[in-house]
Amino acid sequence: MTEEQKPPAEQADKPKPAAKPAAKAPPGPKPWAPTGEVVETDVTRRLKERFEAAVEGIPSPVGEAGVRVAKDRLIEVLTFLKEDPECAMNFLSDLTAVHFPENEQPLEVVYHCYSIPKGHSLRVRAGLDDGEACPTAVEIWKTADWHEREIHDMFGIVFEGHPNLKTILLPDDWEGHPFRKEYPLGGPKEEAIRKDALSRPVYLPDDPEEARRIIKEGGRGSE
Amino acid sequence: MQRFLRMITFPELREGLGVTLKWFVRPKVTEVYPDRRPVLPYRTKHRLHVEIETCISCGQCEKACPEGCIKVIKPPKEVFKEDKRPQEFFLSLDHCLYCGQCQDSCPTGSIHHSDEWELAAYSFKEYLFDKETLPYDLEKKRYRENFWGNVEDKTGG
Amino acid sequence: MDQSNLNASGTSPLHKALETRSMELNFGPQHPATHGVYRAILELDGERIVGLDSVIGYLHRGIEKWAEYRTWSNCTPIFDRLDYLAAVINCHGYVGAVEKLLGVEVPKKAQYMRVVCDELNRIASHLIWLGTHALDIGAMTMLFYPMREREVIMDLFESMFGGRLLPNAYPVGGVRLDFPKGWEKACRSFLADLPDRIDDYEKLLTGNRMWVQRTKDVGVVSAEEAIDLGLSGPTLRGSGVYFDVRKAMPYSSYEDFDFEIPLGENGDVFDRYICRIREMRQSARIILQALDGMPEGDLKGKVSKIIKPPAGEAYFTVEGSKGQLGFYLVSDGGKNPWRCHVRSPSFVNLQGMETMCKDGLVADVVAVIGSLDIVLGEIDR
Amino acid sequence: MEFEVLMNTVGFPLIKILILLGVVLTCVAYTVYVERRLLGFFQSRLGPNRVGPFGLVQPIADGVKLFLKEDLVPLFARRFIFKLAPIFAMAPALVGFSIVTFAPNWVGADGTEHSFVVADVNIGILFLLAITSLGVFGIILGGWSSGSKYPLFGSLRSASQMLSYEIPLTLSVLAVILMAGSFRLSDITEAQQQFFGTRGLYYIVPLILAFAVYLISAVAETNRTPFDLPEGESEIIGFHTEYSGMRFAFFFMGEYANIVLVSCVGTALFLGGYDIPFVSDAALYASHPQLTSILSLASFAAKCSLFIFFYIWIRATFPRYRYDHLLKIGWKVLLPISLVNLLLVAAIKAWPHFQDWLGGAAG
Repeated sequence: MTEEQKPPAEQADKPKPAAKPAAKAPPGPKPWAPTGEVVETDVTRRLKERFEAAVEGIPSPVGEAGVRVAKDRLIEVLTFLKEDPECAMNFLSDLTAVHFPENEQPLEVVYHCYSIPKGHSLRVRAGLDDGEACPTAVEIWKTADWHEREIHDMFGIVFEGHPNLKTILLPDDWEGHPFRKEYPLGGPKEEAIRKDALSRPVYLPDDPEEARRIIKEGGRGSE
Repeated sequence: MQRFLRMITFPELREGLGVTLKWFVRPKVTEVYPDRRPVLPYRTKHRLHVEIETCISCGQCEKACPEGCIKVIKPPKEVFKEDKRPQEFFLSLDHCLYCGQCQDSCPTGSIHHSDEWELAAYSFKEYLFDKETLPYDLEKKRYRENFWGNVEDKTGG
Repeated sequence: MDQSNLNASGTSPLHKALETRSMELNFGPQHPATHGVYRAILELDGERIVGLDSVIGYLHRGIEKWAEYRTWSNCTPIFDRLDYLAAVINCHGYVGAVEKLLGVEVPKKAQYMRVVCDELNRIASHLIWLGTHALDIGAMTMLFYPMREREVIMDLFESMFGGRLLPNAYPVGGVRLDFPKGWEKACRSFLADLPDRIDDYEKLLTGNRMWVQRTKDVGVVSAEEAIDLGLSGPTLRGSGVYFDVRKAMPYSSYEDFDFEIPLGENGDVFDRYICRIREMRQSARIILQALDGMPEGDLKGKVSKIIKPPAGEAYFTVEGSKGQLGFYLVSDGGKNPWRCHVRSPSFVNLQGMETMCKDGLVADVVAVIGSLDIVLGEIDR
Repeated sequence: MEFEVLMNTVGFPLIKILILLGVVLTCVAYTVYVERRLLGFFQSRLGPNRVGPFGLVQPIADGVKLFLKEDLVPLFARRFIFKLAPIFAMAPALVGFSIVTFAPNWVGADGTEHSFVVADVNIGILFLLAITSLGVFGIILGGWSSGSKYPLFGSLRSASQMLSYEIPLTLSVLAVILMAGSFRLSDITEAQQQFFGTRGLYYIVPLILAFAVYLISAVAETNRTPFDLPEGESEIIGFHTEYSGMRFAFFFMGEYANIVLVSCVGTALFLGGYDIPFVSDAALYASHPQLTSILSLASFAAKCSLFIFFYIWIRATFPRYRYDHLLKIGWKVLLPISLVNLLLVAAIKAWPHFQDWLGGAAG
């Protein structure tokens, strides 16, 4: 059942709308890069020893340890993190994705691992191209199941090898991936309401005449 | 033997029955609402009240409102020099969250929540206000004046 | 139902003659025991559960997307609406994440006040959980006693924050106002009553053979499984795993207080129940300590009016009433969050449903849902 | 002459039935009110107190509301059975009242006696058991004919539950019958008045085991908490999920009529029926027959209320049993207890010196 709705078809038409509105998407026309310094911990050092160039530290303004991993070695790194006795990251605290339309790799999958016995945590990020599939982490942590389904809903990232990759938060027939930056807040139909500088939906519009009309007549036209 | 005795005499069930019986005879906590109206504490956040006379059209409340319920329109420059009161003030309470962000950001205390809490209406139009119809009640304006209001009347402390 | 779902275990003529088809039952979304709009598709063999598939998302409001279009300080009220039973803790989670990103030092007094309010909220949330969980299992009166106590907490919140359920408790950087006059006294008198009340609840439930029969050995999840499933909070601790964010990664001066983390043994519904009950007592202990040791000082750290954190990311977790509540914020240096993700404990805990309900009865589903303490606002976000 | 015959054969019974029906239905309606009110008190709140003084008009308001509601029949329901089921649920409970003796005979001004029972048949208890077990058909048919899964679960649970608890109930009643030596409820009451020759020593004392079994299985039989599995409103919403309006009210009334009936029968069997405690009834009846009738009626009502209060108290306190535990209790605990109890009673009765011993104790 899930085989049919595997998103290659969806994915094929996805990049097209992505390309157009990206230019006028909300803030941030320049690529995103975190400020701050790279934090070295035992875990990151150990990872660097083991995987060398495949992992690189991410700078953090708040002093959180994190590494960026090449997509092909992601599962290897995560498995190592869980099974290595010195890392022992047995608890996947969070798994999500972020969309940076201006970055070289616009999608980033972010893993927040935590070790209950050792008490240390690590952020693992992997960059993805648009439409690129990511290997699943369900085999490593069962909790990744729903997180990955949610990311699939919201960003359209396909997780290869996921046992049950269907929609979770969105209706089954939902079109588009709402958490991508080109997706307007009010949905595709209400793009018109997104016009002020803060890009927030204006319940009372900027135009005083329009606002006055709304207040006096008690309606927004469509209601 | 003791276990058997416990099994047939239901001590824990009798204990439970005792608890319910205890509250059966104690005074009840129901608030008999329309007969006795609750006294709300001073910090309570209900219907927004705006005192247009002291407003200086700074627009802080507009920026602070997460739902965009407030719209302040500054008067033209030449008028603003003498009279800082806004030219128009639109308030749409139908999606107000009662979060208090506007009241926190207001430098003059002109916009504040009141304890007018029976807000039901037949139409959402009754929640839309402009400068003339803004809800305002001088007696209710005590948020700034009576910051440290006590709670003893409410929580029985 | 297609043919593949037949329960036949053999191919002999006898098996063929005796084979039965399983029945599919939609448990929810409109069901009194699902605590909201959660739907479980149960595959039943009689009353025994063969399979369970969770369907969520009926309450999806896109809060994370919504936050991307608001300024950093405007976001606070909306995160109350995630777990609306523990709104103060939610607010603390978000505000804490922003403070971490900004590098703001929260004054000690504000930290202690936050601890007091958080723990009160935890008690309130656990009280609601207790009431609804017991009601699901049929103890009707147990809905009203905890509600009565919770009402006092709500009154305390109203006099402190101005709001009852969704108070928009903290601004970025500290707290808004000091406790009002008489608040501390009211709070102490409530805390003095609370242990007796909890004793009452325990008299009604803990020893009761009906309650024990309904909850013992129901919805069991082992410690390894629980960690693997990412469960957190009392749901994880019921399985005997010592993990509490307040102890593991102390925030807001939790390291100053002396409290215990109650643990279960078997990881069944009863253990999770006992954990939460004991947690309420511990919370009361923390509040008393915080009130006793309340330092003097500022209420708010130095935060500029327009918040613009440096570009970067921060992951801040608090111990919510349901489990580890994490806020992952990505900033691009602008006025709005670039991405805001909530690691909601209920969402993750709900994944355990299938493991826990397998081979149980329909009545056990109700007990398990209750013991997970889910809030759909948080699951669907 | 002919009029009198007609009156005695048809007229008085008919009047009695109508009065009984009126009284019982009012009682049932007010049992609902009392239950809600008492539950409120147990839960430290007030309960319905808005409609009329102290909320006393609440049952009428509820009735009007239910009458005026739309009567929905689901698309996949078996319409005929669906409509028949509520009647099946309610009628047996009402019919059961016909054998309950509420008070000693009323002596009219002209010396004629009128009994406080519609039909004082000599197989009263048997008739009652037969009739009340029909009540389960209402639930089973209602649940099955709704064409929905939750009611089906309700009726399935109900079927097995009723079947399991009918037996201990009957056996516990049988012990009373053995003790009293009659199936007639008024006889049982009389027997209790004479038992041990002592006033106020009712069958609850010697037959405490039977009483306990009766109490528990009666709760199960009337689908009350902690045995309210057919309803189980937080698990399966109940066998009457698909019913609305008046048809739902019928189920509801049937349930409460059953509670009242079970309380009445329990009073008659174990609490000495209409006997006035601590007073020599026979002597009082000889001197003031009418006063005795009224006092007996009041005594009966008071004892009955005790039962109902106990039911409500239980409901306010306990959680619900699970399906398998329920059956386990029925078959593994209650059935052996009631069997053993029955054997004991029979053995004592068979003991040749029983009557002497009884008399000796009285002396």
